[in-house]
Amino acid sequence: MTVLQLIFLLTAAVILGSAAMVVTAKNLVHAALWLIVTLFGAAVLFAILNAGFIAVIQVVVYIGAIAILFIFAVMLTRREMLDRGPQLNRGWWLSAIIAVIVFGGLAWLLQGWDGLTKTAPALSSGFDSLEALSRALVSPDAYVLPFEVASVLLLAALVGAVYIAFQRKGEE
Amino acid sequence: MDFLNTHLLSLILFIPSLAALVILFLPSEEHKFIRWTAFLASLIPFGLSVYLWIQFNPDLAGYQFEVKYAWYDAIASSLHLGVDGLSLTMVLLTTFLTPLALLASFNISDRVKAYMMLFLFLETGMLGVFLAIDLLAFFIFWEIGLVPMYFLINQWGSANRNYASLKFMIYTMGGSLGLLLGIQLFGVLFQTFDLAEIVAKWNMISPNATFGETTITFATIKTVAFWAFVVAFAIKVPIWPFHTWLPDAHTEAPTAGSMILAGILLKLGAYGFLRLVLPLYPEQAQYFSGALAFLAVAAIVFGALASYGQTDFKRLVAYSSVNHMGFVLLGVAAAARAVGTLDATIALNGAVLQMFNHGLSAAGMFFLVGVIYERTHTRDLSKYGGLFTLIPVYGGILIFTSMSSLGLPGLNGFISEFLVVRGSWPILTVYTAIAMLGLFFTGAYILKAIKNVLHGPLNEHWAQGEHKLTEINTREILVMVPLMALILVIGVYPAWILDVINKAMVMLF
Amino acid sequence: MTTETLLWLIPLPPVLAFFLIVIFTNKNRALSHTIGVGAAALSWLGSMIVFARALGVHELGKTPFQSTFNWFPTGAAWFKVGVLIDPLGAAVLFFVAITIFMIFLYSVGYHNYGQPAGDHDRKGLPPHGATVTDEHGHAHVVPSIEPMYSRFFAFLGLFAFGMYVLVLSDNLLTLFVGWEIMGLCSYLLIGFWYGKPSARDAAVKAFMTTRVGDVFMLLGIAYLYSATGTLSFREIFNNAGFMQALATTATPILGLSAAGLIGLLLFIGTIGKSAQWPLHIWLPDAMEGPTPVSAMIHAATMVSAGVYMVIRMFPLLSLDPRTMTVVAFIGTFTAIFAATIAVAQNDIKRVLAYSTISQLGFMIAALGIGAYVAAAFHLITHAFFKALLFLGSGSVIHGMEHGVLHVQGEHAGSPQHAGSPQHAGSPQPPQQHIDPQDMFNMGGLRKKMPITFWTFLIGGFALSGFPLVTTGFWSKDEILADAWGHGHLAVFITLAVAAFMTAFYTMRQITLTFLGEPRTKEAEHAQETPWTMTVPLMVLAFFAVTYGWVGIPEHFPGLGGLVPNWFHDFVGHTLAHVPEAPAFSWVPLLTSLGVALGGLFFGWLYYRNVKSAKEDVFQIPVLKNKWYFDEAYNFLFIKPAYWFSETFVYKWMDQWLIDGILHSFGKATQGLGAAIRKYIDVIVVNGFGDLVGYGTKDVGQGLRPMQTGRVQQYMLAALLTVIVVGAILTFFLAA
Amino acid sequence: MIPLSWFLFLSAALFSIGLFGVLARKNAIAILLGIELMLNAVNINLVSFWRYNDPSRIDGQVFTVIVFAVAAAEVAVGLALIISVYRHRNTVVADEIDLMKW
Repeated sequence: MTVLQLIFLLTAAVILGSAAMVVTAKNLVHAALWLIVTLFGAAVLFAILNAGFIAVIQVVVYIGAIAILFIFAVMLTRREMLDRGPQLNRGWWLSAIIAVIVFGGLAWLLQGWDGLTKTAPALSSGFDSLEALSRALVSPDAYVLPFEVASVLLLAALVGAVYIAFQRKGEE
Repeated sequence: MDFLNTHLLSLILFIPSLAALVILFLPSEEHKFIRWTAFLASLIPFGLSVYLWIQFNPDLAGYQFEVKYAWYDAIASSLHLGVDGLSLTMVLLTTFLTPLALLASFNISDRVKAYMMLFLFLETGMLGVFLAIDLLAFFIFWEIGLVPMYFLINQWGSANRNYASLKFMIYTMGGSLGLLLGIQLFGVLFQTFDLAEIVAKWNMISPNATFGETTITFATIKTVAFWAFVVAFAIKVPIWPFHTWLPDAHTEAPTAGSMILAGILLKLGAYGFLRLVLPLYPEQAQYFSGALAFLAVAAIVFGALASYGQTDFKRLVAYSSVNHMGFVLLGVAAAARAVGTLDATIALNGAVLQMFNHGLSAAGMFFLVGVIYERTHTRDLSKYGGLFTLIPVYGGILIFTSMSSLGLPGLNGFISEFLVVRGSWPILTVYTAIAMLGLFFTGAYILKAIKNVLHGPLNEHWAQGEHKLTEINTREILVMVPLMALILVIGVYPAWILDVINKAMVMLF
Repeated sequence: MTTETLLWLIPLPPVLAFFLIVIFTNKNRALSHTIGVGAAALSWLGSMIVFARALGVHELGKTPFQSTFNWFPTGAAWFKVGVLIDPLGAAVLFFVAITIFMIFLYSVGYHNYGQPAGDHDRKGLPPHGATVTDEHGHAHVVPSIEPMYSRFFAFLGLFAFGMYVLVLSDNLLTLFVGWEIMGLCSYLLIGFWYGKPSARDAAVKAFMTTRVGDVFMLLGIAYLYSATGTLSFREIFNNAGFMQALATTATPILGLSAAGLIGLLLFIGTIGKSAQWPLHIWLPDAMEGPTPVSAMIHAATMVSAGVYMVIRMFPLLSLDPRTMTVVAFIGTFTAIFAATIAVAQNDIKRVLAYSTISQLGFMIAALGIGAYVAAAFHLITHAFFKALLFLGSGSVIHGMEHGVLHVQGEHAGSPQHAGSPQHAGSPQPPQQHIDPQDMFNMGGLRKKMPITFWTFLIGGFALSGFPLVTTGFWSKDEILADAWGHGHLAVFITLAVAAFMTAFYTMRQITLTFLGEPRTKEAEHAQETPWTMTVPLMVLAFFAVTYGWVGIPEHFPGLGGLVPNWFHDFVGHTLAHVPEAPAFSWVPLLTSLGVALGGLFFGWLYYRNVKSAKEDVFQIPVLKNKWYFDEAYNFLFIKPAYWFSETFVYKWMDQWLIDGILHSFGKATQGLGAAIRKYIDVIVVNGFGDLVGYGTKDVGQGLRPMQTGRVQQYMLAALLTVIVVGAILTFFLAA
Repeated sequence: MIPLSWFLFLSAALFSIGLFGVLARKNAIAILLGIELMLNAVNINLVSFWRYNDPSRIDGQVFTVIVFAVAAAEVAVGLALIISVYRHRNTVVADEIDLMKW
């Protein structure tokens, strides 16, 4: 067992543990905080996978923006939910079973696949994944269109979110 | 100009419909604007028909200005249009009468838009029948004409309009079922609906040949199909005893509706006889010409008698149509019996001219009935009396028009009736002689109408007060002037129109 | 201008006048009558020129003035119409032009041009007079102008046009056109005062009775046209082949030849138009029209047209002796029959009407016995003197009306009636005190109306056949001579008796009207008529005397040969074979002398003492009621025709039988539809349809609770489905 | 070296946990949290496949970036919706937001 494997296992344990807390924590603020832990774990995995840029983005965007957004939302709506009864539905056990079945099914599918034991090829010297990513995103031969569409989507989401959440005069 | 020449018939046929669509987008409260749009639009086909008349070469056999558009390729039917001397005359009549009928409808103020649109669609339907030389197209236009007329009677008619419009619709549609079957038979047999082709191929079939797998001979089939066609057209003409829808429909229809109904729709039936029955069934027509002549004479005599027996002014005029159209069929019957002879040609000339003439005089008569009905709200002859004093201009016009209907020499009706009588006399002597009884009563009912409406002691009811009768107005005179002018012109110098008809008849039969 | 062009132009002025007056000038009386009279004058002038030129042509019968043009096409050929003036045409044109012109002129005075508008006159009724106040403040009632003055001239113009067309036609079809146009005009003119029910009914009667003849005539024309291929008189009569064929072709009717049948059919037209028995009934009633109309119809135009047509078709008629017999019989019978009625009539115009019928019978009878020239001669002389008589009678009536109005004015002057337009809105016709047309109300008018008297006397003597000086003598004598000369004894005797009666009733009329003393106050105040009426009387009187001299038989004792028998020579040449004048015989001459003088004498002898209708022994009911023909026709034809039309054809056949069948179809279809609906549609079709509809609805109702609206439940369900389906796919299908 | 299977199993487990969160949590915001977990599981998968297949083809990373963008948009709109609903109905419980039921 290499160090890397060890790190992986530790990180995996953190991810799964915090994820479990996310879905079970009674206090939603806590759940959001646990989500941050999970996201950190994922960033570590990205780093392990030599995707430094993604890892950074994970931290900046997910943790810095999305998770914080969640915390804001939780706080805005908190009045209602704080410690009032169980945070799970009555039929939560059915959901659990389904989740388990899904996991089992995925695992069953994976163990039958011969590429499972594949190991990572060595990165060629001088290869810069960040540069490749950047080129791919702006190259007309590659992903410039989805990239632009994504930007439009973000703009639309921005406008839409403002519009929906805007408190009009005369309401309430 | 080139475009005009190559698409002349399609333009004449579809401009009314286009105009109707334009009117659809006009605001429905702008009555005046809609009326004028409809009227002016209907003048375009008339202008084009006059141009067509000038460009038409009567010396050529067959159809002219032919256009053919792909239509139902799968069953080999196409929108095939063309004119010869026969249809040309009818097209001219149609496009001439429609603007006048629209002008006559200017007093309609209820749902003007729908009314004008129906009228314009009606014009397309009628023109289509005269112009189509593809049988399926012919039939479709034949039926299209019914629908606007049904609504015109049903929506703008007088008291008993529901009964009348239903009778009109069911009767005519029922009659045309046989026609449809006959046309389908041609389609099945020849894989085409083109009239010229069908006539050629159909007449080639030996009467002893059997139909398909069956043992039915073509002689039988032709006889049955002949009667199917005859009944369809006879109802439309209408020929006794299929005529009873006509007085009802005419009496209940709005004025302009009656004008068109008598002026043009009846001609569709007669046109069917000339265009389809005679060319397609020469032997059967010859064999049954006696029966046709009998029906024609019955129409002439009973039509005149029934007209004489009326107390309702409009119904009287309506029955006069039965009487007059009987002469058309008499000419057709004579021509069927002695096809190709000079007598037959003269009889046919008379029949076609009679169609045209009746279009003028009947339209005029119905309009005049409408004029007085609009003012007095009664059609009962006994309620009038001595009106000549109050409305001398109207009286003069009424006498003039009714004299055309009576067949006074010097006016149009005489020429055609004389030609029919002259043509049928050597061929169907006895029938022609009996028909004279109808001619006599034609005089009787016309004079009865004039006597009751214009002459006699003045009915003081109309002389003053709220019922005071007003003189015919300028617009109404303008409707009558073209009709009267044409009535007089044809009566004095018929050669301009008879020449076209005559050449067409010589080449057709 | 060539004569042919002129021929085309002659009929045009009157018809143009008609249109001008109707369309433009009907409001302006002076302009209208100027146009009307001017047009008649133009046509008259043209006719005179044509007549003069015709006289100058040697053998006009062989080379007539003629011109044709194509009227309408028939197959490969054209039907040609044209104008033709042959000797007969020229002679007829001459009298037609003159009488028409005179009648136009006369109408100006007759309709009181220059008089004020009536107090209560309204269109459609005769004028009732106007009250005027003179400078002394006395109110007088004077004749008022006809309210439809312009219209009258328009109708007259159209009438004249019809007659000119008829006379100038070179073929039967345009002749028929003119014939019918006149028929229309007579209808319009008889019904000129359409507000009077009697006038209205008379108009309809005239039109319908003549139409009976017309439809037969139309058949005759069609027959002739199909037999020969032409309708031109000269083409038919000058073609021996045609004539031969027509004479020898047999027809199934009465054993007549084709020529005979055609002739008979055409002759029925004449019976209607010339008011021969049995279609004579319309003519006396036609007296309802204004007097110039009566003259127009009876003398110059319409009734002459009938005779003119038979004279024209004489070559055809004479091909079959059976037809000739019919013609002779009808003519002779009508001559005596109408004369018997005339004796018993009291209306001055009706006497003349029956006299006309009788005289037309003379002409027809003459034709029937082959006296072509005599018929034509009598046609023309009769036209002159009968026009004169009608216009004269009109003048008498006019004078009498003046008297009537005068008497009425005296009443109006009395206090209780002074200024009495009490019903301005609904005018009441002023009280008619007496009938100004009844001869028993007249008497002694010779002093009041001298010009009218003398001209009427000339006309009356001409009608009676007063020997030597009047036209009537010469023409009637010629007919009798022909009848005698050709051995038609029955015709001869009958006509002689009729001639006697003619003279008798003529003298009765003159005596009652003009001689003796006035029998009523109105007659005392009668007044001579204006110059526009008397001038035509004098002109016609001139011709009523002199025209006879052109036809004096060559062998007439004393006078014969002084003037050549120009008429016989001229008109006779119309025919291919000039008919021979009968040899002179004393019998017909003495007979005509005797009956004329005898009739006149007895008439004067008896009626100079008769003071009222009650004293008149000839007021026999059956004669007075015209042998009850009107009543018989009404019972036999008119009422049954109306019943047949209204009840049988319309109510029973159309409404009950045909519509009944239609409605039963309709009912049967409805019943079938109802049955199908009840037993098939409702149970089977609707049952199935309802099952589907309600079933779906029920299932939906049942499944509705599944729609909880809870996102997570939906998702759960979706996932479960995916899992189940995925498992099935994997384990059962992929395996 | 870490075998690919490790990453895949981790990602599957994380996905399932997220799924459970989505299905079982009452609070709408918590449901969104679950969705975030599932998206992260996907991201991990994408990046690992990039690394283990052919690192010179950068598509895996591109997808991840786009998932980031979509996730951001989704969260923004989703939270806005929740806040809006909360304002109107005073609840963030998913089961109570059932206007759409029949």
